[in-house]
Amino acid sequence: MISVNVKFFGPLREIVGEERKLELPDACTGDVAFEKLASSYHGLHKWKPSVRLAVNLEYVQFSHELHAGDEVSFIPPVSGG
Amino acid sequence: MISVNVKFFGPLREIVGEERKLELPDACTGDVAFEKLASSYHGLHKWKPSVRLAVNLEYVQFSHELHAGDEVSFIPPVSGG
Amino acid sequence: MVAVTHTPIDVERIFREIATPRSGGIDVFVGTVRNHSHGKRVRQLEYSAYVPMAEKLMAEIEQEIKRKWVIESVALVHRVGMLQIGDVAVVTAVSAHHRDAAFEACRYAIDRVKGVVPIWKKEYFEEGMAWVVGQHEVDVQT
Amino acid sequence: MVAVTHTPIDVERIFREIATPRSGGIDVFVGTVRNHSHGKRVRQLEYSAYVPMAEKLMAEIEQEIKRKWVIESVALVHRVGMLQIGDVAVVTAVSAHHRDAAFEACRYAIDRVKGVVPIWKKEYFEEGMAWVVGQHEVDVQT
Repeated sequence: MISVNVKFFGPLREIVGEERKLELPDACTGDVAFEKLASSYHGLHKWKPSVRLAVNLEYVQFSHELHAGDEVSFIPPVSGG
Repeated sequence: MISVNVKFFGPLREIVGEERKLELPDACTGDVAFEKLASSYHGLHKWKPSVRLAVNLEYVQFSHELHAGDEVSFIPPVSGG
Repeated sequence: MVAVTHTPIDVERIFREIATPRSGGIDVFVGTVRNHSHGKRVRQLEYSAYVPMAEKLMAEIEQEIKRKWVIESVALVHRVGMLQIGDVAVVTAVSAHHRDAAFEACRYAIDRVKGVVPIWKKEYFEEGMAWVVGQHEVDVQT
Repeated sequence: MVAVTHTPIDVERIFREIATPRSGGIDVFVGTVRNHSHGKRVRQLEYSAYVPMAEKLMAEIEQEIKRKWVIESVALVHRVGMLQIGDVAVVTAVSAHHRDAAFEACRYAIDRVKGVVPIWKKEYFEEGMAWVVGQHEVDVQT
């Protein structure tokens, strides 16, 4: 098992809160992490098609494998500017 | 005969000075006015291919006919900015 | 120079910081808070950011620009927090020897900042509020 | 808003003047005095203008821009007199609802100002000086 920190911003923060510690199996992908969260937070599921995965401050594919201590975030469509 | 005021700017001002009153025949064009000035100020002739004529603050053709009291200027290539 | 800041953006200071004795042209884009959005009257806007990631991506955009154009200096600054109508939300600025490069790079800068930097806008209307999600609004139940 | 001015140009003030509650984007081009020209070290620059004609043409450029693009406001300001390295010589600025229009119109503005407005630049080097005539320099005998 590994433990990762997931941060939420913008509209997702209103659904989940600021931050969640997540216990995940080894060699688990971002996709699995999202599904685990979505099973606890119903409002999250509809966001799946539009969010991007960020690991340690970088955008990566949902198939990216997470490691212990990673800082993970699901990034809703940005609207700066 | 008509009388027009000719103003000079930029490099032409160093050749002719700030302003010259010019006595010209009726129905005289900007071209004739330039030639008359160039016969008095030798340095002026080489500028003919590059200057533009302005009458009463507007660019016009050298064939433009001048009228009494017109404010005339021969505008060397501009270099603002 | 990149920054996500809680304090008002000083446009003149940014322009002074990126002007160099070698640069003849500086293009500065300033994004301000509009009083309307999709036909509705906006009272104020709240910007929030994933700050360390936003600053990292903005630094990457700065480097991209320096690779793509021959320029002197770049500034990318985005404000977060509650903003009022007319407040400066974002500034992108590029100084360059040639104005072609300054305009092109500045345009690229604001497009990239709007497209990838993790910053979100919440609009407060006369009644209710909405997150702006990419180009769309999603009403918030409150 | 157009002006030929002898006093230093305040970029922040221009930007404030053309920002409107309806405009979301403002593009500001700032031309500053460079420390070099055609490989020679420049000490200072002197700009002179046929002021009433310059302001008339700048007002015409403002109207052209308002016809060509959907924009909120335009500012064209050129300084004359003796300028030092880094001084602001010219500012063109356009506020608009959409940033596309702001960038395009601002670019058009500076190109037109440089191309048609009767303003001339004289460069002072370590030794001697030169009028800039369009894109060329002509040495001045002194």
